[in-house]
Amino acid sequence: MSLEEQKQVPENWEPTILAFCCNWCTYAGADLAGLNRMKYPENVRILRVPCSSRVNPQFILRAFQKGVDGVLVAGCHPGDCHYVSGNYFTRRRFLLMQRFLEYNGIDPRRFQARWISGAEAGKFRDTMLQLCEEIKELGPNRKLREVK
Amino acid sequence: MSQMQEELRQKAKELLEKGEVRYIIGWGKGRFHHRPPIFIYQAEDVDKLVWDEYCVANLGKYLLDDKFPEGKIGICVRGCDSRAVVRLVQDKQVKREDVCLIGLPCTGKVDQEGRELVKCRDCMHRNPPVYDIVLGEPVEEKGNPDRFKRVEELEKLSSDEKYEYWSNVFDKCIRCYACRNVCPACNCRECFVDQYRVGWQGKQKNCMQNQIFGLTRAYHIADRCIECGECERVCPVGLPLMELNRKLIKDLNSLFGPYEAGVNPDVKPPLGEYRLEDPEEYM
Amino acid sequence: MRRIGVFVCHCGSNIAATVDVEKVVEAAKTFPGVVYAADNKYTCSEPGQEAIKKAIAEHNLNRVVICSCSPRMHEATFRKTIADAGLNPYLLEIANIREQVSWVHTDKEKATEKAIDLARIAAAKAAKDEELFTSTIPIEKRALVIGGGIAGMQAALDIADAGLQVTLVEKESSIGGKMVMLDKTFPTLDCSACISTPKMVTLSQHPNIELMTYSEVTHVGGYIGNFEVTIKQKAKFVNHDICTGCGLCETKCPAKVTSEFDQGLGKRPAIHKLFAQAVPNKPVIDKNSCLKLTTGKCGICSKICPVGCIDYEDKDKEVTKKFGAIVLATGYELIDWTKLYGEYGGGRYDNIITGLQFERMVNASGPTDGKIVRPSDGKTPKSVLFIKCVGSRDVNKGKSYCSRACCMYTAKHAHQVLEKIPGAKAYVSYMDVRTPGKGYDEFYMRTLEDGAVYVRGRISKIYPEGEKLISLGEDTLSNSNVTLETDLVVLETAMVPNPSAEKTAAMIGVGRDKDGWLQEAHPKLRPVETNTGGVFLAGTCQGPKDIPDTVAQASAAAAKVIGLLYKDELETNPMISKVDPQKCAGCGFCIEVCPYGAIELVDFPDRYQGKKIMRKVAQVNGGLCQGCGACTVSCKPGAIDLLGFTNLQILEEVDALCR
Amino acid sequence: MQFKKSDLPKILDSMAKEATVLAPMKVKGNSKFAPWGTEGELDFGAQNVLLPPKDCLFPQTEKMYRFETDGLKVNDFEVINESRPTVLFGLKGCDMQSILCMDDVFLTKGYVDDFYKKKRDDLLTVCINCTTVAKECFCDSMGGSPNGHAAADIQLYDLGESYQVKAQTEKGQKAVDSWQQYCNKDEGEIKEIACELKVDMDGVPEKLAGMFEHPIWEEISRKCVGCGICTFLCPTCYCFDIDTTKDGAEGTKFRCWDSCMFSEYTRMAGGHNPRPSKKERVRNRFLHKLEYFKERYDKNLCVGCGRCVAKCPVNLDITSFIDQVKEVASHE
Repeated sequence: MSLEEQKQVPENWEPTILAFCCNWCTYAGADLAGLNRMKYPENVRILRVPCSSRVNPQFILRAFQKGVDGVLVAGCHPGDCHYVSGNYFTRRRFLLMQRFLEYNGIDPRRFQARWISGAEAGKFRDTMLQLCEEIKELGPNRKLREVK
Repeated sequence: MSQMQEELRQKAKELLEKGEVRYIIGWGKGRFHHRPPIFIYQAEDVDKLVWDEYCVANLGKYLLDDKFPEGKIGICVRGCDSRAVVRLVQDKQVKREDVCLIGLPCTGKVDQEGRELVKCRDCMHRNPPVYDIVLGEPVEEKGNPDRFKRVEELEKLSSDEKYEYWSNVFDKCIRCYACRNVCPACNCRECFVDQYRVGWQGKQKNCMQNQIFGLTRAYHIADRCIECGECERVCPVGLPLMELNRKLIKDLNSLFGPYEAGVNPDVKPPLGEYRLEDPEEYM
Repeated sequence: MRRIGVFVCHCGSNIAATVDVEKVVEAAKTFPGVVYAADNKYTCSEPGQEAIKKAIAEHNLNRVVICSCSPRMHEATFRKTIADAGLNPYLLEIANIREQVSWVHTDKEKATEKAIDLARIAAAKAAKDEELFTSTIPIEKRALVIGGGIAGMQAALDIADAGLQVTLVEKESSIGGKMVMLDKTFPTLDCSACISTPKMVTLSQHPNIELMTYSEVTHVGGYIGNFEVTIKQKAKFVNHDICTGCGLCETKCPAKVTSEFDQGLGKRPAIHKLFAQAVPNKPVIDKNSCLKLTTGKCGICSKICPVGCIDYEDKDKEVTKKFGAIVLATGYELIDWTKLYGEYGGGRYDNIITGLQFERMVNASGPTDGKIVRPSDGKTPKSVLFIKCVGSRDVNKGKSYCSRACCMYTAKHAHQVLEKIPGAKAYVSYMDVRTPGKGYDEFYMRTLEDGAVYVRGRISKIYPEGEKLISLGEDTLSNSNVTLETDLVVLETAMVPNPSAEKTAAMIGVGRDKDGWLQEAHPKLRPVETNTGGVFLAGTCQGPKDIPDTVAQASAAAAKVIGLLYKDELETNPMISKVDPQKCAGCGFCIEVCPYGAIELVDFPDRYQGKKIMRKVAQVNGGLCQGCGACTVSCKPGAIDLLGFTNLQILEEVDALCR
Repeated sequence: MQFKKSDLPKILDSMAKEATVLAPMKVKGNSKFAPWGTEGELDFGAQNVLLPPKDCLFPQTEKMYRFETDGLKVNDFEVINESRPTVLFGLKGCDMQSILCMDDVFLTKGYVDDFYKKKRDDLLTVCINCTTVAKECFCDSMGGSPNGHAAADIQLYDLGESYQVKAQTEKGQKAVDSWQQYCNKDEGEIKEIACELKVDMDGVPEKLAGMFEHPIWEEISRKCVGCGICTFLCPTCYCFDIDTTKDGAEGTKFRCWDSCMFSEYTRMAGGHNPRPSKKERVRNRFLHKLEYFKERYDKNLCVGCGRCVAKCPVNLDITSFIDQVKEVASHE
């Protein structure tokens, strides 16, 4: 299939978005968004990890391979990591990975990272809204995707 | 060149006779223009050592076959071999005191048609940065070869063009893993591709799987690639693998400050550390 | 064979109103490995939990997935439930279909679809759950406090009062620290010695406290609950077991050197007590200035000592002790302004002194018996200029931070000048006045009322002219240049970490911030803990503080120690990293990224090319690892993996999500 | 019978109507047997195309069957054995010989591999003789010849401007019949050539049989980097692995090439590896090529195509090895 053909957006297509959230900040922020009954699109699936530094860039590749349209890695703000320094390593790893994926033709909007604290329910919701909107605009991801 | 070869043989003989090394890893004569690695144990065999413009293979990796040696290993090192050894020492795979580095300043190698190898074109260290003995005179460094030129060209393409380019590259990959096996930065006991129980990587050979392999391997060696270009040289289907590695090196440098793997044994790979003032894009 | 049971909670209508629970149950039944699925009105309720236990027994379930509220809410509850039913508590996964589905979505069809997805992900992860076991480590019920200033003393006393054993190590020959050097303390102006020396005495007599002065920590091994610490007791050359502390030797000692305690303003003999009320109140011989020890001639103290306690052959001794917890109270020093401020003469002018020298001077037991005088000629100054923020809040000169206590003690100093020298003038050069403490601003206002003149602006140059010091600066409020002519200048210099803290912190594995202050585990929520389990911070080693804050933090650290040592053993978190030695090549990359120093390289016997060899592999200390997983990503072959969040599990989750 | 080279595209076009026609081509810098019609150029040069033709009979990745699970049960099971008529056009003698080796493995001695058989039955082989040889070629030392192969369905002889056609099987004859409109009855003179690189295989298998413990293995394997280039480029290496992809309840079993040069190839579930080091692996490959296969099927498993000689990153060269064995054997 050529890239042009792949660009055809199927009817009723909804993006699948994967969010790796650290247990102590972003996952808590998502819970707080729930507690406050904030609304955001259904497309996001959260995977809980202890720390954003647990997220191996290979997980991101796997997600694209299996058909995810966008990935978010989110953790505590710098300086607030429950495990002291985890997010600083996350930052280095993903600054590099993001550029590398872009170099390989993956639109950088499909792979983002954010610092969202346990109190930032609003930021969590806004991030989800923005992410969904951007991915919807980009359409389904076919790159790196396994042909079933 | 032939004078250096003579000097090398003399030095090798001396080291072996004095028992300072148990054997020497160097290059020997193969069929046609090939100069395959050889392992010299006896002083009378030193004339099998060859030093000429066809000595292309990186020798550093052979140290992994003798990690617990019964005596010192002498190893011929150009800039790239020397950096390979430094990386292996930094990764604690080789003990510095177990090796005797015989430095050979290098002016670049050629293929069978006499053309300078691509891997030598972008060389940053023609003189070995680390050695125990050095033969001949230091050669002039290339100054600043424009080794990121190709990366910059590719960066200018659109997303789709980039993807198409890399898809075409990886479509050709036959997954022989020669790139991995010659790479001095790849020194895992068990590569991720071989871990079928965890399943990082499918065994199927198709463009996507090849791409996952290529990207993962490049990322794995991001802060350890010594730019010896061996991966690209040995690739039987001619994939431009250094265009991946160099992208990562370029970004590591621009994001976290100047860094060259395997040049200074005291400088740690940048993905193993962080600075509070690293670029912040995730607020 | 995995036999997974899935339990979907209605949470009353909290979930059921937005998610078609029955549909989730039906879908769950088709997931690989799932043999049972059911719903419940309230899964966390007694009947809900009973239903789970019953299903585990009836359907022989060995993995449990609960689709309910956030795992942050009820993970512990349900772990206990399945443990009651005989399953390992870690064979549980929770799909958060309330906070992340029903509460945030409105479209029932889409919400149900997402709930099914989350259940599938949880089931895929559960299928790869392995039994995990907590282990326990015994706790040595003794605490080590390093540093005998007010912070260390307070912490030691609080811990000892709780009935626990404490060893307090102080590098000087007496405890007391900086506080006993001070004259009066703000804002109440009570005498510093009067409130600190009784504490020193209580401490020295406390049955639960072992006091080791003139001692230093030289090695720290082990981990929380089980530290092994080597302490060097420096040679005192005085047998304290016999010495009565009569002080005769001090009066006869011919060697006189500059007194460190008096900040260079006075002299002390080679055999000396640190100060009059020192605890222990017995002298030591400073081997660098003792004539007997340096030249071999003298020996007067030995001759005159009534009890014969002088021992010139004394040697440094090392002892190793076990501790369950460590409190670091290594304190601060003042920045060496002479290297930084050439424009203030860089130390060439006698009449420019530091705030701490001023404290010694104004102290009744100090070198001038409490009189404020000019060091150059002993005359009483008629005008004094205090310069604040010398080395503080100035990245170009010294440190970027605020030293916190200076605004208040400067106000006190100005007040003391005005009180002790009738008709004197007190000027204060300042950038800001920061007085955020109880009674602090009132004290500052009082100093202003006393007549202190505050000039807002930095002093750019000081030079002597005749007997006077001329200070040039700017008054930024009136936007004019000022020239101040005073008899004495006092520099209120920045606090910097005690240089000895660097070595101690490195030994224990406690981090330091950019300025060298010891790093707390969390600036807000864990201010006295460090990232090394069982190691706590008290006082200014963590950052500049005044006395009330120091004491409060010391008591807080003590509370943490007491909480830890009151347990008999420590249960370790089983969701920690684990190394597969077969895969591990011993490169040590994981060690670099571990914030807890929990990983070390150990010998591993193996065969290599037919030979029996010892190679290095990483090993995780279960007492130190906190389970963040940063190491797992640094390990390219995945030789180190995080139990409970393994690579395999996360990949399975990703795969399940993409169905 | 002959046809003009200029008519070759038409012949290929006509064959491509009913079958996949694979011909040696350069496609986007890749050198392989590619379907006629792919953008690229035909390559009948002296050098073999880089990738061997075995992929069309024994794909690098081949789906075998599909299944579906429900809870703990397997519900659905379906064998996938897809094949369509295929023409391998422009084989050299060495590659043709390699197909015979593969046939032995997958079709004889009472074992028939259905996946292979179906593809083999659908295959028409068209050989062209070599007019020049590459410096790495040594097929005539291994029992083959650059001048054609008798087992091909059709043998073509390069006469410069045209090809002389010889149908050697019934299947070949049928195909040739359909080319009649492009053919004339002329017969030309066929030039025979020989390889420059020679090895002497005389007595080598027998000598190797006694050399399992010989120090030569230690010596020659030192420089091996353990990659799969030689095995993946080899037209006769047929080792494979079977694996599964799972997608929730659905799954697919597939087989894919494996390489005896990979360290984990012989590693067993418990971690034991009977070929723990390069020595055992290199020994196994060479003995398999030169001794074991000969014993079982009376053929060399090396056909002398020269791909591994040209591409081994460290010139671990089977011809030099054979020379070495000859020397060893003469005085030991």
